[in-house]
Amino acid sequence: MIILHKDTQILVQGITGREGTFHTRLMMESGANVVAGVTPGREGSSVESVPVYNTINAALSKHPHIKMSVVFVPPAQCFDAILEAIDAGLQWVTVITEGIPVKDTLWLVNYARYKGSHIIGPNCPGLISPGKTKAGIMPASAFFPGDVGLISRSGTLTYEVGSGLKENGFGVSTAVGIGGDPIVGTSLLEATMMFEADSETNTIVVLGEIGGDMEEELASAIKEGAIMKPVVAFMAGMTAPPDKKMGHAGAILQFGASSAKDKLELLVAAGAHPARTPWEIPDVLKEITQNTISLGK
Amino acid sequence: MIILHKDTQILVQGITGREGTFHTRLMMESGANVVAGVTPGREGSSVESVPVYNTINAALSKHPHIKMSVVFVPPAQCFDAILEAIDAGLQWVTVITEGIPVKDTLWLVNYARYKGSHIIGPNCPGLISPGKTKAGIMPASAFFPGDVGLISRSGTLTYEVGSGLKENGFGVSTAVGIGGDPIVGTSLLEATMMFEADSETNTIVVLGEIGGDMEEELASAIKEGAIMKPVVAFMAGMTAPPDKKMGHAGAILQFGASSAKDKLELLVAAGAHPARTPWEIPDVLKEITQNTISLGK
Amino acid sequence: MRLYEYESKEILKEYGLSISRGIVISRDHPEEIEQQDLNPPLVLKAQVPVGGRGKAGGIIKVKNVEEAKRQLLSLFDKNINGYAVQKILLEEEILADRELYLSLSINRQEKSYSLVAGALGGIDIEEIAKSKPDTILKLSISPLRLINNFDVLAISNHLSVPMVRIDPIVRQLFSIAVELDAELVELNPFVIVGNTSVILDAKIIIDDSALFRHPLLNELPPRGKTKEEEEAARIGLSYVSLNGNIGIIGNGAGLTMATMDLLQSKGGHPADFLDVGAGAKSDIFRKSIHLLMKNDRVKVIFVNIFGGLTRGDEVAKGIIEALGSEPPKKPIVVRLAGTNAIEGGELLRKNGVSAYSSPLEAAVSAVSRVGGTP
Amino acid sequence: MRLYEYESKEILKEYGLSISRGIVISRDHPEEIEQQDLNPPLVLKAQVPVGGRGKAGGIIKVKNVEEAKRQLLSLFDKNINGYAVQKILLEEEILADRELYLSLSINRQEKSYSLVAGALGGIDIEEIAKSKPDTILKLSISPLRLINNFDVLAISNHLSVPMVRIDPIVRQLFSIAVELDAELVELNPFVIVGNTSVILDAKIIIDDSALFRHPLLNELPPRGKTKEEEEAARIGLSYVSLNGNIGIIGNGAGLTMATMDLLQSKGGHPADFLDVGAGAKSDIFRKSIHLLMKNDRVKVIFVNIFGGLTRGDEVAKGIIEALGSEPPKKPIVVRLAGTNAIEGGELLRKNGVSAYSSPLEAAVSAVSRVGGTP
Repeated sequence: MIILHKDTQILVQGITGREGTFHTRLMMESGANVVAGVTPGREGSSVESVPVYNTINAALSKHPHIKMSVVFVPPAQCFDAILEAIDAGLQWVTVITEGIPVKDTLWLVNYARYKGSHIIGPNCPGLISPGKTKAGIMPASAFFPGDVGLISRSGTLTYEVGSGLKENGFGVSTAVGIGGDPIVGTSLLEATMMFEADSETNTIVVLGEIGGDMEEELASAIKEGAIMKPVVAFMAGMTAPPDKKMGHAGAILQFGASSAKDKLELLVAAGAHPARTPWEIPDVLKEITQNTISLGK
Repeated sequence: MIILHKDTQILVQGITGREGTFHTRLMMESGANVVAGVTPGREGSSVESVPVYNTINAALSKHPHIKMSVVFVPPAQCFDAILEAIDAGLQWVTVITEGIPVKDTLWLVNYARYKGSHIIGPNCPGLISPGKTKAGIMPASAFFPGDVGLISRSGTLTYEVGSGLKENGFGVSTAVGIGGDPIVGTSLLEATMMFEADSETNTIVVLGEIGGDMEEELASAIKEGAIMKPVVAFMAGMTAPPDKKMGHAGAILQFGASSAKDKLELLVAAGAHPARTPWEIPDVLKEITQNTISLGK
Repeated sequence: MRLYEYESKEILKEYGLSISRGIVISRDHPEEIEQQDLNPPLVLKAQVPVGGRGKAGGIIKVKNVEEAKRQLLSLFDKNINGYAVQKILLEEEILADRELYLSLSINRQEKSYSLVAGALGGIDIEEIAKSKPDTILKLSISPLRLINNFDVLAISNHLSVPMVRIDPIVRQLFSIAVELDAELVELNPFVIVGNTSVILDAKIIIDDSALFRHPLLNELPPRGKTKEEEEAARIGLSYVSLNGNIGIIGNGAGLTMATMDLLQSKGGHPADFLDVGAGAKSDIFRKSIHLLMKNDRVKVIFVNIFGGLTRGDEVAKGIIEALGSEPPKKPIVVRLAGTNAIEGGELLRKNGVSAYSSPLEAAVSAVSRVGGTP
Repeated sequence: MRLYEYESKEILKEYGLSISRGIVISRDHPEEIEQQDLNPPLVLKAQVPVGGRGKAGGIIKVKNVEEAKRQLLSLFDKNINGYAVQKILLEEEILADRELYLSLSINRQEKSYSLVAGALGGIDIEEIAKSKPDTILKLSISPLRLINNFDVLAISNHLSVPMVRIDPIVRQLFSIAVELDAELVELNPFVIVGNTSVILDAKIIIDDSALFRHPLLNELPPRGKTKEEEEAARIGLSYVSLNGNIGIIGNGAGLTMATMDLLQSKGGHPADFLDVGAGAKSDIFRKSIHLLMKNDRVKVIFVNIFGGLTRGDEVAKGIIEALGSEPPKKPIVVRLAGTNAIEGGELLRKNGVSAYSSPLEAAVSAVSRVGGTP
C-alpha cells in the first residue's frame, strides 16, 4: 500500500458538510483513522464521534500526529482550506472537491512543493487500501485487497475497474485517483513510482485519458527503466473530438497534444501492456500473471 | 574548500558596472573561472575578455555549465537580477550588493528554497578559496591556503582575521562572508555544516555579531553533536547599545534577543572555543592545534 | 469559456491596450452598420468561438463601406467550422510590416504559466512552432511570482521591439490572465505602428471553474456549437455533440469516454458525450433522457452507470419518469452496476426496460439496434 | 526609520483604520492647541522615537482643555529617555474594557512575516510574552503568500473578536507592511468600542534600505537621539552615539564593533560607533574627523582601518586634510593595515601623525591618552 499506513491519522476539512459527514462515516467504516475534523465556527461539536475544530492548528494541538487532510469544502473556500493544510505542515492533502479554479490549484501545487507538502487531486476520489484504510470517496465494495496498484485520472472508471478486478479474483494494494483537473498535485508518474517502491504491489494498472502529457512522462520513465514492475495501461477518449472538454476540466484533446491512441502507443512502445477497454484489464493481468508464473518455473 | 571547485564556472551580473568590472578582474586574478557576464543592453561586448550577454538565459545557451552568479547590480535592480538567476536554475547566487530592501531578500530567499537555489548574502563579500578561486570582493592578499574554514557576518573583519591567520602561519580552506543583513540566504549554521563535511577543513572559525539568532542556532547544533570539528568563535558588539543598528542592517541588539556576550557564552557552553577579540584567534587556534597534536600522540 | 474576439478586445481595451477601431454588428440588426464612422479599407470578421475562420471564409477585406454592406449579409449566411455567425466585427484594416505573436497560458506539464512570443504572428502558432521553432520564445513563469523586467527584456530582445513598447503589453497580458482567471490570453497578431502597438486579433479563454468570481463573464450566454450543447449547458450537464447515432449517458468522465470507445470498438457511432457527474438524482437522468429523445440524430439511447455515489434506483426512477406512460420513441439500453444496481434493474424490468450488468453485452445490444455490425 | 506615533497613525488612517481623534502640536507653536475641538477627557502624548515613554512621564491624562494647556509646556520641557520633545499629540481619551495587541514584523529566524496577536495590549509585548505566554498568538506567514481567511480566523478566535471586526485590521496591517516596506507595524493597544475598533497607539518602523521606494517617507527629517547622529545621517555615515570619550572611526561594521570591544577590554570607553563603509575616499575620512573634533565628549580619536577596497593613502589624505595646518585640537591614534597601509603610514608620519600596524598597541595608546588604565 502507498501513501497511508493502516493507522495514519487523518483529518477531514469540511467535516460538518453533507459530503464531509457522509464520507467520514464511510472512511471510518473502511478502517480509516479519522481523528479530527475542521469547520470554522463549529469547534466543540463532533461528527461520527470525531471532534471538530475551528482551525487545523487547533486540531494539531490536540492530535499532533495527523499526516493527511481530506478536503470536502466547496470550491470557493478551497484555496484557503488547502493553504491552511499546507502551512500547518501536513504531509498530504487529498482534495476531493471538483470545480476549483485552475489558477488556485496551480498556485497551491507550487506552494506545496516549496513547503514539502503533497497534494492529491483536486477533483479526485482519493485513495483506498482495501481492508486497511481509505481517504476519500471510493466505494469500498468495489475493491478487494491484493497486489495490483491502481492509478486513475477518473473516479467512476476506477470503481468499474476495481470491481472488474474483484470479480476476476484480483485485488488492489491501493487504488488512487489522481484527479481530472488540468493541474493536479500528484502525477501519474509520481503515483507509479510510489507503487514501484511498494513491496505489497506487484503489478500496476494505469487508467489515463486525453489531455496533458502525464502519460507521455510515464512512458519515458518506463522506457528509461525507472519502473520495472509490469504496467497495464488503458487510455480513455480514443473517440473524443478535439478541443472539447470531456467532462473533466483536464480531459481535452488540444492541438499539438497526443491523442489517447498516441499515448497508448507510447506506453506500449515503452513496455507497458495495453488494454483496449477497461473491461479487458483482468484478462491482460491474467496473461501477465501466467507469464510471470511460467517464467518463475 | 566549500561551495565552489577550482574550475566552477561563474557568471557576473552587472559586469559592466565599475565594481563589476573591477572585481571580475580581481576574481580572475585569484583563479576564478568567470565565463560570462550579464548587463541588459550590453550583449556582444566583453569585459576582461569575458563575453557579456543581455540575459542569463542567453549566457547559459553558450555556457551551459555555469553554477554560480555573483551579483554586483545596484539595490533597486537586485530583485530582478537575483530572481533571474534563481529562475535560470543557477545553483548559487552570491549577492555582494548592500542596501537591498529586506522585503525583497525575504521573498527571494524563500523563492530560492522552492527552486532549489541557494543565495549567499546579500551585503556580503562573497567567498575565497585562496590559490584556487574567488567569488566576490575579498582581497586575495589577506588570505593564505590552509585548513581553517572561516565564516563571517562582516566583510572587513574577515580580511582582518584572514590576515592575522596568515601572519601566524594559518591558512584558510575557504573564507565565506554570509552578509550583514537581517535576512541572509545562507546561515552561519549552513556554512558551518558545509565546512564540517569538507575534507580539506580541520577547524572552523566563526565571526558572529549581535542581531538575529544564527549564533544560537549554531550553538544548538554543536551541542547536539552535528559539528565535530573544533569551532573558534568571536562575537562582535560586546559593547553595542540596545536598539541601534551598528552599521550592518542586521546588527541590532533588540529587546528579548541575546547580546554578544550571551551568544558567545552559549557557543562556549556547547563546546566552541572563545576568542575575546579577533586578534586573539590565532592564539586560540594554536592552542587547539597543539592539543590535537598532543592528543594525536 | 472561450470569449469572442470582440469580447476579448473589450477586455484588452479596459486594460489600456490598443486595438483596431471597429464596431460589432448583430445578425438580427444588420442596420447597425450605419452607425460606423470608420476609415477604409475595412475588414469584416465573423465572431465564432473556433479557430481557422480565415481559411473558412470568415474574414472578408473590403475597400469601402458600400462593399462592407454587400458582404455583411453574405457573411451572416455562412457557417464557419460548424458555427452560425451571430455577430460580425467590422474594423479598420491596419497594415504593418511585421505581425507578432504573444500569449500567456497555463502550462500543464511544468505547472506554471507559459509566456510565448513569436516573431511571426497572424498564423497558427503550433504550426509555426513546428516549422520555424527559432521564431518562438517560450518562458516558463512560476505562479508564485509576477512578471519581472528580465522576462520582458527577453521578449523585447526576441521580437526586436523596444522595452518601452512591449513592457505594458506583457504586464497587462499577465494581469488579465491572473485577474480574470484566463487559461489563455492570446494576441495574434499584434503589430507595431509608429510609437504604438495595436492588437489586431485576440483570443481569451476563461476557466469555467472560476466564472463564479467574475459575475459579468458568468452572465454571458453559453456558446455551444449545437442547440443540444446550449440546452445541456443550461441544465448543467457535461455534454459534447458527436456525429454518430447512439446517444450515450454515463456517470464520470472517464467511464463515459470509455463507453464511447467501447461502442466504437463494437462498430457503433456515439452521438454524444453526456456525463451526469457524481451522485446524480433521478431528475438529472430524466432531463438527460429528454435531451437525447429530442435529438433527431439519436436512434438509440445507451445508459451506462457504475454506481458509487450514484444509486441504481435513482437511475431507474429517472428513466421511468422520462418515458412516462407512452411507449419509448427510441429504444433504451441500460447497463447498471455498483450501488443499488439490483434494485434499479428490477424497477426497470417492471416498467418494461431491460437492464444489463455487462457493459459489453449492453454495447453489442445498442449497436445492433441501430443496425451496426458488432 | 522609526516613525513617530502621529506619523504612524496618519498612515493607518490612509489605510482606512480608525484612530483616536487628536491634533499634533509643535514645540515652536504651542498656540496650535487653540485649534483643537476635542471632547474631554484628553491625553497628551510626547512624540519620541523610543519606547517606555509612559514610565518616563511622556503621557499625561487631563480632564479638560485648560489642564491640557497647563501640562503642554511642562511636557515640552521634559527629556524622554534621552530625546527632546519636538511634538505632542493631544488626543481624546478612549476608555475600553479590553486593550488588545496586534503586530506584523519580519521574523529573522523563520525568514517569514510574524503576525502577533495579544489579548493583553497596552504594555510591553516582550514582557507579556514571558509572564503570560498564553495570551500571545504568533503566526508565521511565508512572504510567498498573502494573509488568508484561516489566519484571520485564528486571530479572531484568540482575541475573541468577531471576524468582521478584526479582518480589515489584519489585512491592512499586512498591506502596510508590504506596501511601505515596514519592518514592524505594531498596534498597541487597539480597542473594540461598540461596532468599531480604534487604534490607540501605533509604531511603524520602515526599512531604511527601502526608503528609495517611498519618496514621502524618505523626505522626513532624520530622527537621531543626538546632534552628532543627525549630522552623521546627513553626511551619510553609519554612526551611533555612545557615552565614552574615545572617538572611533572604523571601516566595516564588524571591525568597528570589534574596535569598540577592544578599547573597552583595554579599559577605554568608546564615544561612538562610526563605520565609513567599504571603499571610502579621503573626503569621508575628513568629514568623519571633523564630526568627532566638534564633539566635546570626544577626548581622543582612534582610527582603525583594515584596507580592502579602502586604501591606506586615502585614509591618510583625509586625516591630513581634516587637520589642516593647525596642530590637532585632540590627539589622533591611527592603525592602518591592508591595502596601501605602508603608503598611508608614511604620509601620516610626514605630517606628524603616528600610525600603528598593531590594533592592540594602537588601542593601548588611545586609552593611555585619555588617562585610562590599560
